[in-house]
Amino acid sequence: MQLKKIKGQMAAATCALLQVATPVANAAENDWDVDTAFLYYGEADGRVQAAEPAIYMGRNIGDDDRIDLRVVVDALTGATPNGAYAVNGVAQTFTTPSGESSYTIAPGDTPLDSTFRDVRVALGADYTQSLDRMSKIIWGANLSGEHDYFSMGVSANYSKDFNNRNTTLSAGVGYNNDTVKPGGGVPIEFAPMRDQGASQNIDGSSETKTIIDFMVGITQVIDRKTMVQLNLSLGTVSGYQNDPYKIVTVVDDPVAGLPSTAFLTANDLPYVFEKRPDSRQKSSLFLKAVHHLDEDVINASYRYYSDDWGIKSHTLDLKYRYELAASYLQPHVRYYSQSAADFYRHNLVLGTDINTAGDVLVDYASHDYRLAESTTTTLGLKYGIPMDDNSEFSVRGELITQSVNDGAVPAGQETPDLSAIMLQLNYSFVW
Amino acid sequence: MKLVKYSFFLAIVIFTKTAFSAIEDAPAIKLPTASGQIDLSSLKGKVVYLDFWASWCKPCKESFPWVHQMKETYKDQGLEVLAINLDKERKLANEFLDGMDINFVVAFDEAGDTASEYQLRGMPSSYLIGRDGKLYASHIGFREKDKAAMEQAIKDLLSK
Amino acid sequence: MKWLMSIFAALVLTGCSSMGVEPWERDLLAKDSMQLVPDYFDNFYDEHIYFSKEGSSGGQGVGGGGCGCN
Amino acid sequence: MKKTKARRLNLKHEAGYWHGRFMAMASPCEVLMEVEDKKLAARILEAVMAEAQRIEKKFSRYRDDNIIYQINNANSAPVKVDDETARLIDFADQLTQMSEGLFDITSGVLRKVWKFDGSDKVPEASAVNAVLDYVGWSKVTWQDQTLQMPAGMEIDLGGIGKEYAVDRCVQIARSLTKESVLINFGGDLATTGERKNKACWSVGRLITGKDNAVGLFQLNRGAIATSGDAHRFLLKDGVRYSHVLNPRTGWSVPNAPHTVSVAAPTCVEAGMMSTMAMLQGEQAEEFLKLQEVDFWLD
Repeated sequence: MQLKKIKGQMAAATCALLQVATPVANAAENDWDVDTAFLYYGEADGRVQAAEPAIYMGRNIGDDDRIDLRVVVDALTGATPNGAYAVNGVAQTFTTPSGESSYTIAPGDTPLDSTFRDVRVALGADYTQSLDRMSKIIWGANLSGEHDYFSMGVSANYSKDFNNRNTTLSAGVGYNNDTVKPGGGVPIEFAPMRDQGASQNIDGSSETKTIIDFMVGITQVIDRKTMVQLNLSLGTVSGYQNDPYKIVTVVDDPVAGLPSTAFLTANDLPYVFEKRPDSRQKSSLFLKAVHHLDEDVINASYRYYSDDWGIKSHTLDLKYRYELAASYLQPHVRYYSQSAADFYRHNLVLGTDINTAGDVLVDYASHDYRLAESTTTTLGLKYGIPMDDNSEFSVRGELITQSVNDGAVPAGQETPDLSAIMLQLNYSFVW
Repeated sequence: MKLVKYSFFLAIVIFTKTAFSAIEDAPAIKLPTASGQIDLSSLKGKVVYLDFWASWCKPCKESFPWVHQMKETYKDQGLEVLAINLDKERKLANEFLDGMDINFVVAFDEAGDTASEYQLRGMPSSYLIGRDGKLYASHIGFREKDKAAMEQAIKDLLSK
Repeated sequence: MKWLMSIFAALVLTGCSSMGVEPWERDLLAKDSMQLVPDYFDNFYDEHIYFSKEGSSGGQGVGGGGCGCN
Repeated sequence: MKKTKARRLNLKHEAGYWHGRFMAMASPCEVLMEVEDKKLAARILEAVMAEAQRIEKKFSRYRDDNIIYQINNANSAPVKVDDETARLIDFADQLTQMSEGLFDITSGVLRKVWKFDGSDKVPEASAVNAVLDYVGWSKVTWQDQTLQMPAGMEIDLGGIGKEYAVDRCVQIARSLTKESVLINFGGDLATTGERKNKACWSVGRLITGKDNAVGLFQLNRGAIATSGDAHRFLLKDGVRYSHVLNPRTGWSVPNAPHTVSVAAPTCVEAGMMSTMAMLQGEQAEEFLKLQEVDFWLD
């Protein structure tokens, strides 16, 4: 055989052989989106401290369905107001929920119950079921438990896209069933707190409430840079809604506001357990807009809330995402203000609101600061670094200040301001 | 005018599922590519798979290997693929394409004019144009489960 | 509540179909930062904290799970 | 029911790159990836592994569930093959023409009489001639993606398969990363492109039976393939019979080099060039010089 040069022919033949397509990344990549976070929440003056690690995972299933899972652990310590208020010149003694011990608050200090300490674990799962190209249902379930509280709920949210996906209408319903099992038992409403060691006014060990929520919403794309959302929600809560650990002070004289010395027998303390209505109708209107500037993004929302307990509130929330070269800064402002619940009472006056036999003459009463007229202001800043491989690290700090307007109350008995910080670390990635 | 447009799409939706017959002429396309210009009319005589995509659209990305494969499999039978990029900035499209192994022509339509001509209703959108330059089928989105039907449509039109 | 409902209905019925963008103009809307809830846990923690410190809650959606928070 | 557990990848980080290993096509396979991200490296390795296994499964002549088995057991019936198989057969067809019949995918049946076990069992001429009736690409009808072959003949794409797999995997790796990836399937290797900072992949050239690398290639692009196997021969009356068989005569090619390595843009070209060189016997070196390729021969 003659030797001949075949290099060119070989290259051409090889080219024909190898020009084949490379069907690599075939199916939609079904990776998990993972978001891990850690929150430290700390209130000033030795009040509540919380550490909350959390993990979220979500992935697509097939073409259109999706599953999202969430686990949050919430570890709490610290002290929380028991419902009584500070009084000048008088030390106040209270019995702990278990009834087995007592604690004394110095004159002029706000009564805090420091016996609470809790770990809460919450699980959540959502399944997004797509019905067709334009509509889907998100089925949700959640479960949470702590030593004195257990909650489980389910929800369904239907949404449908219209006019080239520029409009989305949604409707949702949620059902929740909560059980509270207070340490030491369920205190009898309006019954006095009793001395340590005495038999406490307890009736049963647990109570439940159910919550049903309805929501309708619309999301509308306004233009290439703007999208708005409007939600309307209605909620009904029925069942036990008292805070079993909160009491109301009984006074002889509203002008002085000192705990009564003439109240009932020797074993009774001048405080009665609070009582709230066993039904609550809530409604809210929620508006949100996101707007893209040249680089930055504004995310603003407003909520109006009202319920038949007499609470009306306004919430404004504004985030501004300021893009840096390879990261972003996001200042956050939130302002909240609410009116008091109709039955929010600074105290109950002996002879007017409650008689010497212990019969309470008003329907409901609570001195829980969360039912008072109040404002909450939050200032925060977040710094985030998105990375090339779809991961992102961010850190967020927020400063929360809450102040309660007690109205006309004797000097020194005002609810103190609450200030707290939030520090949050976040790392999200695709797995 | 509105009625005409509407009937145009109605027909397409129906015909995707039944026998093939031409609807109307495919709107003209004259767009820049990385190396020059492409004119749809120059592809007459071939079956054209027209693919509208953008770098920010996830299913578009997922469709690329499949489109690549279709071209490879059916080019000998006369399939041509024209992928029209609808990014507002060509830089974004180029970043997306960088390092990708593609065997089809990518044209750039920053203004989206051809997209309006073709009355896109979703991203990605694809159209099948016959050898006669007429529009035969359209498809919105890209899903695993649609692949087989889309390939069948290509095959049917090639053998028509 | 009734007036809210009627505002809502009016918003749904009017105008919406004339607003919006073409499918190929969603480049900015597709960004993570342009989602209604761009930061999952920021939102989650906020809701959780304010739920336990304020007299009102909810509005963004249904479900979520209660707690005996103080 | 057998449940397969998620495979654990053999993936290690070495000086500036990820190094993945697996076994396929009866060879140790390696993938070197100059990427940062371990997940990306794992994805590339998995894709390469899957492709190697796919090709092995599809073209191995040791299986009874693939196209090669169908063809070899068609008993003279025509067999229509898929596109990929057709491209490989087309390629083999062209090689046969280029080599004037020295390269022939039907030559595998000669192994029935030639067993290269290091012994002196050189077959009888009559036995070789008997088998030779079943060798010869010219006896095969190949058109319209359909192959028709007399009963008793067999084809074997093994001579192209490994190099083809390397090049396919290079394409896959390129579609997954811009960074340089080196694919090495049992000594046939190729890169996807140049490394960072003009660095080269250092590739040791191992001769079977010797412990140390006899040469070090500095590969910055393209491919290198090696033919030959120092272990496979027969020795009789002082004559060494190499395992390279001439399909026209049915006899071992005299004075074929032990091994030939060739560098080329693709692994297929490199591999076919070295195979062709082996088939030239003592003219191997001359042949390679004529092709103006880089080569190593001993």
